[in-house]
Amino acid sequence: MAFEKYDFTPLTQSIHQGLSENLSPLLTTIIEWTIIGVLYLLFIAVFGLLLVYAERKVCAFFQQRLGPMRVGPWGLIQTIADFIKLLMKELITPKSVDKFLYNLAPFIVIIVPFLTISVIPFAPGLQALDFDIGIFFVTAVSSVGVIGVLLAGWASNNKYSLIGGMRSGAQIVSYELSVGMSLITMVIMAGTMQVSEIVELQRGGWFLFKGHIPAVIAFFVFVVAGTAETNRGPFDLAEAESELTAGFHTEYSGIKFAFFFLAEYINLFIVAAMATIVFLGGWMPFHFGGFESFNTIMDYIPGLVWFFMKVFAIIFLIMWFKWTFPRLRIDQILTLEWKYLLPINLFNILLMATMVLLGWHW
Amino acid sequence: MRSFINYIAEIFSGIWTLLTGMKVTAKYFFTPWKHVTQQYPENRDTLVMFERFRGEVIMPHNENNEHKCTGCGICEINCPNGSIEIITKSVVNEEGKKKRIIDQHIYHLAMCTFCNLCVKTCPSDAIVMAQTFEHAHWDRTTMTKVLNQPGSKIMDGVKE
Amino acid sequence: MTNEQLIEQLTSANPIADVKQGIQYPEITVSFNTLHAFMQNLKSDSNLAFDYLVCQSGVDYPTYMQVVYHLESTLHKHFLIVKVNTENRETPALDTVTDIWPTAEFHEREIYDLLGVKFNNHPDLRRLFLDDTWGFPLRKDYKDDIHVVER
Amino acid sequence: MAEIIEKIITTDEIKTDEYLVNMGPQHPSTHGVLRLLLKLEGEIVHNVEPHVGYIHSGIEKMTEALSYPQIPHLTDRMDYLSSHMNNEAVSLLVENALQVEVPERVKYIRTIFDELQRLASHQLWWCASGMDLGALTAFFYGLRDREDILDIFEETCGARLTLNYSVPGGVMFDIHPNFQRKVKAFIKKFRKILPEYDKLLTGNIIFQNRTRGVGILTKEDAIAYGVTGPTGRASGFSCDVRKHHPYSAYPYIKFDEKLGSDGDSFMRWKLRMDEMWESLNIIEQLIDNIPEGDYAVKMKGVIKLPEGEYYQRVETARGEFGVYVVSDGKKNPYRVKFRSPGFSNLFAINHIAKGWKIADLVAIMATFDLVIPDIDR
Repeated sequence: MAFEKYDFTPLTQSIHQGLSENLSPLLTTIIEWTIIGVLYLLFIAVFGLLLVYAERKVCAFFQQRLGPMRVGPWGLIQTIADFIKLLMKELITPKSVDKFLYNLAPFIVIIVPFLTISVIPFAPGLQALDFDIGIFFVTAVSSVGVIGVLLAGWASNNKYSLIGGMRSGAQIVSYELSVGMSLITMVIMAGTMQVSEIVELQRGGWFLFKGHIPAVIAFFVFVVAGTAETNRGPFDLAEAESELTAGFHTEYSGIKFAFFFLAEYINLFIVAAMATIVFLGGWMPFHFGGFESFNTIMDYIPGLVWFFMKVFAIIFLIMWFKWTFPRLRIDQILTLEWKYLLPINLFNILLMATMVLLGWHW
Repeated sequence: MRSFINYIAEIFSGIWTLLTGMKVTAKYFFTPWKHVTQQYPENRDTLVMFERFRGEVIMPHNENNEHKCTGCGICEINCPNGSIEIITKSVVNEEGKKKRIIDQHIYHLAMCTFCNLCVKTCPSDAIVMAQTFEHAHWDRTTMTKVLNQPGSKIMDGVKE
Repeated sequence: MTNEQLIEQLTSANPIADVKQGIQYPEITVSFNTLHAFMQNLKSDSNLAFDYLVCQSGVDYPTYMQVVYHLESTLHKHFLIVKVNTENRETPALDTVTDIWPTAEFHEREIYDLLGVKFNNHPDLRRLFLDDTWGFPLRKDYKDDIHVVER
Repeated sequence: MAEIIEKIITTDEIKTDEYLVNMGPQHPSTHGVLRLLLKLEGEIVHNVEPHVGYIHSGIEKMTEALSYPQIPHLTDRMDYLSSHMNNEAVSLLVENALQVEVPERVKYIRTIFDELQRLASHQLWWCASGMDLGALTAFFYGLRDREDILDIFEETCGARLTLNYSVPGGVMFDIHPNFQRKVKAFIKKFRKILPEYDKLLTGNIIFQNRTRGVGILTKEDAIAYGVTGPTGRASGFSCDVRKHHPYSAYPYIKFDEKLGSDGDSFMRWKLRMDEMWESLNIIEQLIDNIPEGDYAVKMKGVIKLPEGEYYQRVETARGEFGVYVVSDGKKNPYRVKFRSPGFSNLFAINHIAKGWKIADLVAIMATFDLVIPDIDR
């Protein structure tokens, strides 16, 4: 197929071969790790800034404003300027905080996106880790972030932070369940947990269309639960500014605050990327059965572009939620999870299992 | 069974109310030409204030550097905040009579609440409200202004 | 109830009180030691039924403090002004009406704060706006050299 | 919901320590410098103690040194969202005390301004309480539409917020030639936008869950605490001064006093939305019929009120506003007391917020529509 020529496997393999021919295996591994680490670091920094800019513009357009316009053309350099400002700010450590935990929390929070991002295939061959339990790994690792949030809330020695941290804990622990279950629904359909396999299986059609009703329900649940898990509106209770001023990161300043901020946006990317991979076929182009010429044209668009187009579509959807809905109350959030999403999910797993068993999907 | 149907209906009606809300925001998102933002310092040239806008008290002078202020002090009495001070001086006119005229009409912009009472009560319409509104200053002393220009004198024919 | 009927009823019930038709509304001046019982009656008497305390203000006069109650009946829609003078100006004190109209709690705190009128039996008589060391600014003899500039 | 919370509070085994949290003086949802000292158990509010006075400006004391025409401009700064109604209260008081009959034109203009101001205030309330509940986009839509009213104000009286338009004896200026056309255009436009407000928030299921049944104020409590305005009317307390003690042009027009029954946050919300429709109706009845005539009667240079006590009540956007003036016959009043609606309304919050969560307290605060300088004066 045409899009195979956008495969990154030859590139990565030639780098690996070139390195291992000249260097010892240990050194090769170290250099490869370093390259990957630096690349991901850069990606997270740049993409985080891009997302912040996108959020500000999207939010502004929803609100009939223009958003940042002053720094650079259309305010493009605004987020970079903000980032420099955050870097230069004084790191204030309040007197009565638990120093060790207070300083540890932002690192735990920022580590999570680094871990999860490693299994995400951006394009054919562009994936750091290809586990056979990739999906499982993502769900397992992403719940580590809540520890950071709880630590930040506890160690800040601030009542608002504590309430924010506790809210966030209750919320994320609940919604982990829905995220996991909706992914399991799709794993039942795919029959594998390996991320690259799941993408490969969608060559003939995205799972959202292949799995029809249960897949659509699972997609809906995943997006809702994913929004909740990233602590974004309407589920932004942990930092509900009209109630708790800034919630768990009230006492943080400078780059430590930036870590929380960046982690939130990268988590947003990861949720969108997971939705893309599991439901919308990852880097697979959009194919419409029977329209061969249309499909060929679609194939000429590189996989990387497809992947980011889908990711941005989902990010836009999540931003749309945030800038439309009022915030839920903490008990309502838990009610939504335990009384609505969880039963729907359980029913949906049954439905999907029946469907797979009877071969009702395409 | 009925409660189950209610449960399902509740979910769908709930989602429907959410979608109507999203439709409203989407309508504005996809009509970016309807934005209401004015980019202020850039649009200075086109920005026109309404003619009654109360920005600052000024004393208009004509081309001969003449104003209409008689120095009666009614604006000073009527000002609720003490932002106007009238300093008068005595001069001897041609007929040899002593006459009190305005020396300095001092206006403390920083204390003014733009209530318009001075302009409204001025018997000779000597002071008016200007439409300027960029009153930010680095130094508070620059906000104390003398409204009558140096060397100005009273217009002919203004009733005293 | 019309104003005349109201005045008539109040006069017959309180012969010693000074009832008259004021400039706008009927007015009654009661003695400070009968205040609480009088107010209680105003609310509980079904013909009067003054259940809504619109406004409570304190006024500083040269020899006494006066507290003015603007009362309305949501049932009969009649309006009454009740005035009560304190015994003296140095240690002004009155009975509270908080138990009759809960809203009075904060109006009384405000009067205490700004005029220094003490209200007996008030559940929580603290200063409302100002701190404890401040004087009573609405008194006519209040002097503040720092914050008040006389012209 | 409330029963469950009640049960949780009264059950001993899950009782934890109470702790105090300062909400304010700098807090996004107190809309100014109001400080609420909350006694919380977990998220549940046990006691709300309002601490006011952070923006006390001593207006009552200042008025004792001012003449009557100078007082209205200070009342602008109390409830700055109902500044015209506050001006009008003082103007009406002086006119009634001097038995001055103002021209019909003045009455019409004042009433139209009252209702425009009420609309502007309710728009700001709508968007700010949307923001309190987490819907930030609502904030910008409300401000966008409020801008039209402020432009109309600015064109006629030269100010947007602190109007100082109504003065004893009439109004400061005659209406601008564009006034009627612009008001009619605004009404036409706003009639289309109001349903959008409902779509965005009122019908929204999250919003309904946040407000329905939250913070119920009964009619008896509303009367006892003197809670007036839309907040009181949502509880069924018929307290509309425009209806019961009509002033200016209100006797000439037909309008409904909207009354609620539930007294919960949603009812307070709904009532204000209904009031906006009603305000549009009132303006439509008046805008084409403004009689010709003077915009002010000539008052004496120095206004002296006859000795005595005067009380004037008007309906602002927040409730009943009263001015009590004791005059000793001089040009300055002897004592002025402003009965501000926010002051009485605020102190009912403790009564109804007990047992609800912090998020509900924010919803209650939002639907009470407090303006802090109005409370502190």
